[in-house]
Amino acid sequence: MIENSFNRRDFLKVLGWGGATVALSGCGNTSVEDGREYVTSYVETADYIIPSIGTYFNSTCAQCDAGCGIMGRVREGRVLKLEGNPDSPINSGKMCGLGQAGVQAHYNPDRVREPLLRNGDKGEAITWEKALQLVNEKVASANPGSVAFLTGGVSGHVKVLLKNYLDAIGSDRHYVYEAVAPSVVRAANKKAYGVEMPRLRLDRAKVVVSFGADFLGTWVSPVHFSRQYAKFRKGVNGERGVLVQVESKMTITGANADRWLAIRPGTEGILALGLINALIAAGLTVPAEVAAAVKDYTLDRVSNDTGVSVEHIGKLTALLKDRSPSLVIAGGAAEGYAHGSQNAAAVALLNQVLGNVGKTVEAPASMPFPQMAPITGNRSSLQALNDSIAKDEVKVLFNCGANPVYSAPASMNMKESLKKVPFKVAFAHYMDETAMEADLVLPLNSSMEDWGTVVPEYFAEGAQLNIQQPLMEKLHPGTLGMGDVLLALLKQRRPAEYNGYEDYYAYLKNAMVAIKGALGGENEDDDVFWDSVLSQGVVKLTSSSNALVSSASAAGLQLPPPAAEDGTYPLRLIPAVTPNMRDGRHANEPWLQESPDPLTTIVWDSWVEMHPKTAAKLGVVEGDIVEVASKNGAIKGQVYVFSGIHPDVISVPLGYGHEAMGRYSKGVGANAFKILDPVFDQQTGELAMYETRVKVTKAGKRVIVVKDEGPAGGNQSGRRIALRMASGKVNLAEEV
Amino acid sequence: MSITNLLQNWSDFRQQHPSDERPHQEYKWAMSIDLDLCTGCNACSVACYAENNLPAVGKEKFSHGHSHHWLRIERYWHNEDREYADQGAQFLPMMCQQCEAAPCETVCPVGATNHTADGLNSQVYNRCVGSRYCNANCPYKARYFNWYDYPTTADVWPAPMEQQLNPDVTVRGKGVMEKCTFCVQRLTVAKSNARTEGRSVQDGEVQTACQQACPTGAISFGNLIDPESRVAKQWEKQQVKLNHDKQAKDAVHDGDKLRGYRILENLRTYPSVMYLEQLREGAI
Amino acid sequence: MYRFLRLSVLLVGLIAAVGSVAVHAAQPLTTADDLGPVVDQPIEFPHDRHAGDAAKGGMQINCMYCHTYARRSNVAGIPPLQKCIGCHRSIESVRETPRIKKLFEYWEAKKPVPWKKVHDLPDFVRFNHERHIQRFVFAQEKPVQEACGYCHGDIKTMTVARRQKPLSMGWCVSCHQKDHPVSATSTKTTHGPNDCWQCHK
Amino acid sequence: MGKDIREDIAWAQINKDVLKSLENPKKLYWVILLIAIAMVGVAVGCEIYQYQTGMGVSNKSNSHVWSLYIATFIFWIGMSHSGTLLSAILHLMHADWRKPIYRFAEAMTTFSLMTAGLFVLVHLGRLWMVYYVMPYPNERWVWPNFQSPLVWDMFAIATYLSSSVIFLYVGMIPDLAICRDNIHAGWRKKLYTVLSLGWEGTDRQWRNFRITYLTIACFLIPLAVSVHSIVASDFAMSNMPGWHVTSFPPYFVAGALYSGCAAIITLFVILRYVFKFEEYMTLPIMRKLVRLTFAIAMVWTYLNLIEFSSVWYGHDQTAKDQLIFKATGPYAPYFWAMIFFGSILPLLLAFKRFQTHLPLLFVVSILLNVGMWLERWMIIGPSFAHGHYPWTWDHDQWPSLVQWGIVFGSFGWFTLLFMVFCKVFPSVSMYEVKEMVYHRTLALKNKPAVKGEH
Repeated sequence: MIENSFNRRDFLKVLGWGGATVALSGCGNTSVEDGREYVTSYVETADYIIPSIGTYFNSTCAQCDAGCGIMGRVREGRVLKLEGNPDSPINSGKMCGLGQAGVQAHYNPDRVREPLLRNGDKGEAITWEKALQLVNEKVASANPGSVAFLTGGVSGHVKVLLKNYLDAIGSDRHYVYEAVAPSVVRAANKKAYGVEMPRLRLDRAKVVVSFGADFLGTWVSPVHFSRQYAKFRKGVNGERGVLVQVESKMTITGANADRWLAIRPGTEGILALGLINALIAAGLTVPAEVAAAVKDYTLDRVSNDTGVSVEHIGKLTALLKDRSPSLVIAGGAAEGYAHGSQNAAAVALLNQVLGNVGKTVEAPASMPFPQMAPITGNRSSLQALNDSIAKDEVKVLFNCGANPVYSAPASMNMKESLKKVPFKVAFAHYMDETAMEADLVLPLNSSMEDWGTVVPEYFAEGAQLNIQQPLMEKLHPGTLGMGDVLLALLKQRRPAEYNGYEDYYAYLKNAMVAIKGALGGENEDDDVFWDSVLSQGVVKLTSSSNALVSSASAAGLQLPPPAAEDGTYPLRLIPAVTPNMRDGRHANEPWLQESPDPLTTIVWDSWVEMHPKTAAKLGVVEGDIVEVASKNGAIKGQVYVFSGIHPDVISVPLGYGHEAMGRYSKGVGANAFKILDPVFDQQTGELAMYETRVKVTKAGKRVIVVKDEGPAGGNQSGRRIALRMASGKVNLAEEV
Repeated sequence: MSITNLLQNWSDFRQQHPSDERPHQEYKWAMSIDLDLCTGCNACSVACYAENNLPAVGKEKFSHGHSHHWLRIERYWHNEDREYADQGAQFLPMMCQQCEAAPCETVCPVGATNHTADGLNSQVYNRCVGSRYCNANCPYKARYFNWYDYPTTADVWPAPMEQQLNPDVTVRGKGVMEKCTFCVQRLTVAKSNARTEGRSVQDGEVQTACQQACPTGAISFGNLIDPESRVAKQWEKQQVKLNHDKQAKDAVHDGDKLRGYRILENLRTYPSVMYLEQLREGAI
Repeated sequence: MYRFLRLSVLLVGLIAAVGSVAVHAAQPLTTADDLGPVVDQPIEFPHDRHAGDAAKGGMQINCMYCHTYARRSNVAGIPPLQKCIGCHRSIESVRETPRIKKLFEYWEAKKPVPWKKVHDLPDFVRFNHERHIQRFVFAQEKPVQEACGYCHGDIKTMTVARRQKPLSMGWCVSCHQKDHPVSATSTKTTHGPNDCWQCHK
Repeated sequence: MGKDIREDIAWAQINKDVLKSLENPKKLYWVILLIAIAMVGVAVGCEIYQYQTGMGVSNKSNSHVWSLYIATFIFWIGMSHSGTLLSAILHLMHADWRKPIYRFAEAMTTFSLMTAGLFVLVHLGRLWMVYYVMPYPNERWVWPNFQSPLVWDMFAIATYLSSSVIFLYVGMIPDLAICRDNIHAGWRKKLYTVLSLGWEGTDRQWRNFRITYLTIACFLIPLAVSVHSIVASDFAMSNMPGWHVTSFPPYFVAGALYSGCAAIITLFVILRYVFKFEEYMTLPIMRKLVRLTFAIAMVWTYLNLIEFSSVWYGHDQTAKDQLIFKATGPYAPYFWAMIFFGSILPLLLAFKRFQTHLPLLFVVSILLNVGMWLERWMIIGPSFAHGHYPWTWDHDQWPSLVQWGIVFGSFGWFTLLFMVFCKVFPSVSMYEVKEMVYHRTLALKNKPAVKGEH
């Protein structure tokens, strides 16, 4: 795709001088304006670049950690739109809305444009030289052990450089923090299967029972799972897969389930064991030890505890018994409790006794280059950091890709404790809450201006290495790539080693070429190999996959009875992760704010979701402003009433209520992270997201909820618009 | 400029009611959407924003119903007064149905919206005077009016965001009607390329933005004339005839085994979008 | 009675006068040539020298040698600097002339030449050079300069190019309504498309 | 009951009385005029704001694209009809009681048309492109869409306006001559001189005049009927539930005549009071007028019922829902108000005693028009709020102040025009009144003397 003579990097420089101007207000300009518009030609160009015809460059989506392959449509030096990269096994050419909005992260008007040094309570612009110099001094003066990095999930060569830098300064403080991550499930899986995240094969399953895993919307690798979901629905030889979703608050996966079971919060494990017991009754053979463990979970008791009707448990049992292989997934709803690990373990056990391991639960491919393998973030690491800050062990703190001041519960009081760190550096795209606290803010390139390699958290097929390459010239000369900064810092520490590399691009190319053998290009010329890698955007790696533990064991399974009523805080708060907002890092992209939430169709605001019963009890209706108060704070929101949520539960979406960041996110909605109770999972020490108890009180006037649905709501009032029929009738095999 | 020319132009403006005497020549773009695969994730809608220069109008304007999503996802409930919506929701992507006998075309006073030879329902922004009669007459209310001058409205495209605008699509000014175009800018390019190579556009050669994004592949789009195209096969299989306002299958007994249908077909709009009914398992 | 006559005569006369003025002022159907404004370019590129007839000292270079995108793209495109240099590197005779000096200054600075658009269409117009070239040059085998001339006028006689045709919608339509042979050999003719969406984005 | 026109009234007296109405106005006149101008000012302000900012400020939505502008447009068009009814139809029927009152009725026709025309412009999203609607030869070879009822509207209204202006003018020529001869100086003299086209009242002139007047009258009647039928087809031709009704054209025409007659009653009372026209605008005339109004009111009610029942007994569930929504939804108060003002209130007019009770008639006639305006709004608003597609039913589409402002201003505009007219032109047709008196005296002479006759 790229001529050898013509280096892609130099090319970007001239690419900037695009031809045609932007078409603004087409209806306005109705005149022939000779001699006023410029048409700037290229100095030199590659012959595949033709003005007015888009060129596609492959790269990797950085909107979440799924690592979908994308192709950016570039015209006249501007990236216009992102499409999925068909060669990427993860998303095979498809994309989600979040990914589509990537261009708005890139063109965002609120991006930080040059390094800022704190001066009182405002930042003044300084040069990169000065900034890096400053960092050098601070790090040098600090005691090595007291320099810490707080990052989101990292992988690829940036991770390597980061590791090397920490080694260079002799610190091991690398805290990887993700506000929303299935870390409890990972831990439980590790116990049950021996791997953190086995490869799930929805496409092979005939029945999928998901305990609150929103795999179509937000969980792990949504686009990939959606691809599989499509196959699963079409079914092998036309037998349509059946999806059952068990959760207390409906997610978009739940909205697509054949049966959505509203379960009393926290009792997912009990249901799982109850199902095992019922299956045994139905003639499933399980290890005696397991049978013993579950024998108390009788139909009635389980139905009592979980609130799921005996009828449905029965039907579900029959379904699991008759239609094999099935797949049981534990997700957010299961793990979000003090006994989250137990729930997850119980679900894993169900999978094992059903004999799904090896059929629909496969061993994941292992990453041949462990140093590049992704570190998945969790919430406990932030706790750890917070503790060591409290002990004054951190003197210099680098923050990159995490926004703890926004996403940590108020009980942690992140804002205050950060003040105790003498020197805080924030690598930032926006002036978000954490960047506001920093002493030095270093603006980063957008993912569409930066070089890099990404290793996805979840491998679709084999192991793979994603390439991230610039889709256009930098918008703001003052920004720099994370890799470039780390390289610069390393040059300060280990000049001998790194001075050879002009910049991160040089380092990256060199590093990739060095391992080209393993990347399937052993007998290729370096440049040819490099160019082919860039044009593919994805490098498939040859990798072994380690075996799974399939033997079921109920050892150490301790499920508490359903939690007792709390008089003062009668309701449970479920902080909902929505497909648009996720953990709120993309709240400043207007397309995401404007695209209605799938279930409530609400835009540009957060809301308090509750069941009609609950609303009746509280005497509120849609649009009432209520106060949601926990032991650790209170937020206000507009009520939205709908019947996709358990009456004991209310739900507030995450990602809203930013106090900084930008024009599209600041002051929009309320921040549900703040009021979470500090309850932790007993085994992993993870923050239990769903354990927060709240009380809801009317607080002020009624507003008109701004949403897409009309007063008719989801009611078609007799018109034939959205139709539904029983799957028994049709034969999908016959369909095209 | 003669009276004959006037009359001829008049007849050009008249909607081309599809009939066996007057079939489409080379292309008839059509779509089919499998509601059983649509998860309501909104990817298509956002993709449409990116492709077609749609403004994000902001909360205040949205609250007055000024939203600009050419492709909107509607969410319906089927839980007739049951305690829970325990069979999930039903999501339905609704965009301009590119009706063959489009109600909007006949009423536009200036002929700003016409039928193209490919069976598309074209909207010409320059000709539009903003009488909004077309949307008054659109049963699907799938047309969107520029209530404000979005290019000059603050925070709609603040620099450098305007650099993302697609040069192949006009940025609409104040007071014109607009709607889904089936990504005509993509179709034009595909047709031109095919023509240069002296063939017609192959199936899968051109995708609409929504189709290309859709993670579950619920949307398929193509040329209904070409019997090899997936869309044509689907319409054939589902026994949905483009130029019928009542489908024969609905009369026969086992017609209910087929899930293809068109929305508000009985209004004789002859939509070019076929929907496939959502399915629900009875065993649970 | 006579007053009545006087008045009516007055009125008729007035209407006639106004009418005639209006008719006179009204723009004629714009198929006639009218020259666009003189555009001053950073470098006064001599089209006549490059593309003009040999008799007049031109080199008769094919339009599409430089405007190479015309056959593949919507826009004809301005050639990249490297193309000019490609030839002029080896043409010593004019190497020291002011315009060529300027050219090389841009080249050494690796700065693109800020040309001004001479044939500009409104932003909402989808005009496709490729289709027209395909039809007239490749299918009908018209000489390139003639084919380009339909819309661009007699460029080969100008130094700095200047718009010669109105490029208005009416003018486009006036040609689209004519019947054109589909190829040099066949007698079959078709007229240009008249779908609004062919040209309106 | 008041007297009818005195048969023995002197023609000079008639001139005198009518011409008095052209004398310089009192202070009150100026006050009202200023108020009217202020109202127009409000409307202009709103329109400028809307023009600058965009239609959005009128608070319509993508599903609720039309609102008060169109409603008020129909209202004014309707208003225009009764003028023609009185002057043309009754002229052909030789109903001589129309003679004293048709002049201002005809004026009213013209001015309400001029008001209605403005609403078309106000409604357009791209006002500056309005000329696209007219078929004019152009190098682009594009024409308006002759299928569209809006284009028919354009033609119909233009024709109706121009011809009713001519009708009004032609009918005035003899009176203008009288004015010319009785006023001896100032700009009025010049104006009347020019406009009266050298009228001298010769036999030939009278003959030509009669023929012309009659011809235009005949021409005007089908026009008047067609205009509102076409306006009705704007709705009947579309597929919107609540609009798609075949009985709309007659329904609209009836409504039009109705509101027109009501308006005439209002103006009758005003003029009679202001200009002391008791001699001419007599109570018997009013009684006839009121009876006519009552009749039309009942026709309108009947057609209303037809519309409802045709929906109710029809198979179109959507239209049925629509009707129920009208009667029970958020628009219910206005809907029932319309029924009350339109069908219940006019029952008063059936009583002899009220038929000449001017203060009451004044109030009632205004309320009738309020009802008719509501009717127009009830055709627009609820239909959009509850159309074919439930998902897009109304969010919050209460008309904004900008809309109200412009509607409000339109009444000022009408008042302004009418008041100027009354002061510049004779609002009672002198020569026809003379005819009337003459005919009646003849009739009287021929009548054999009856006992008890005085």
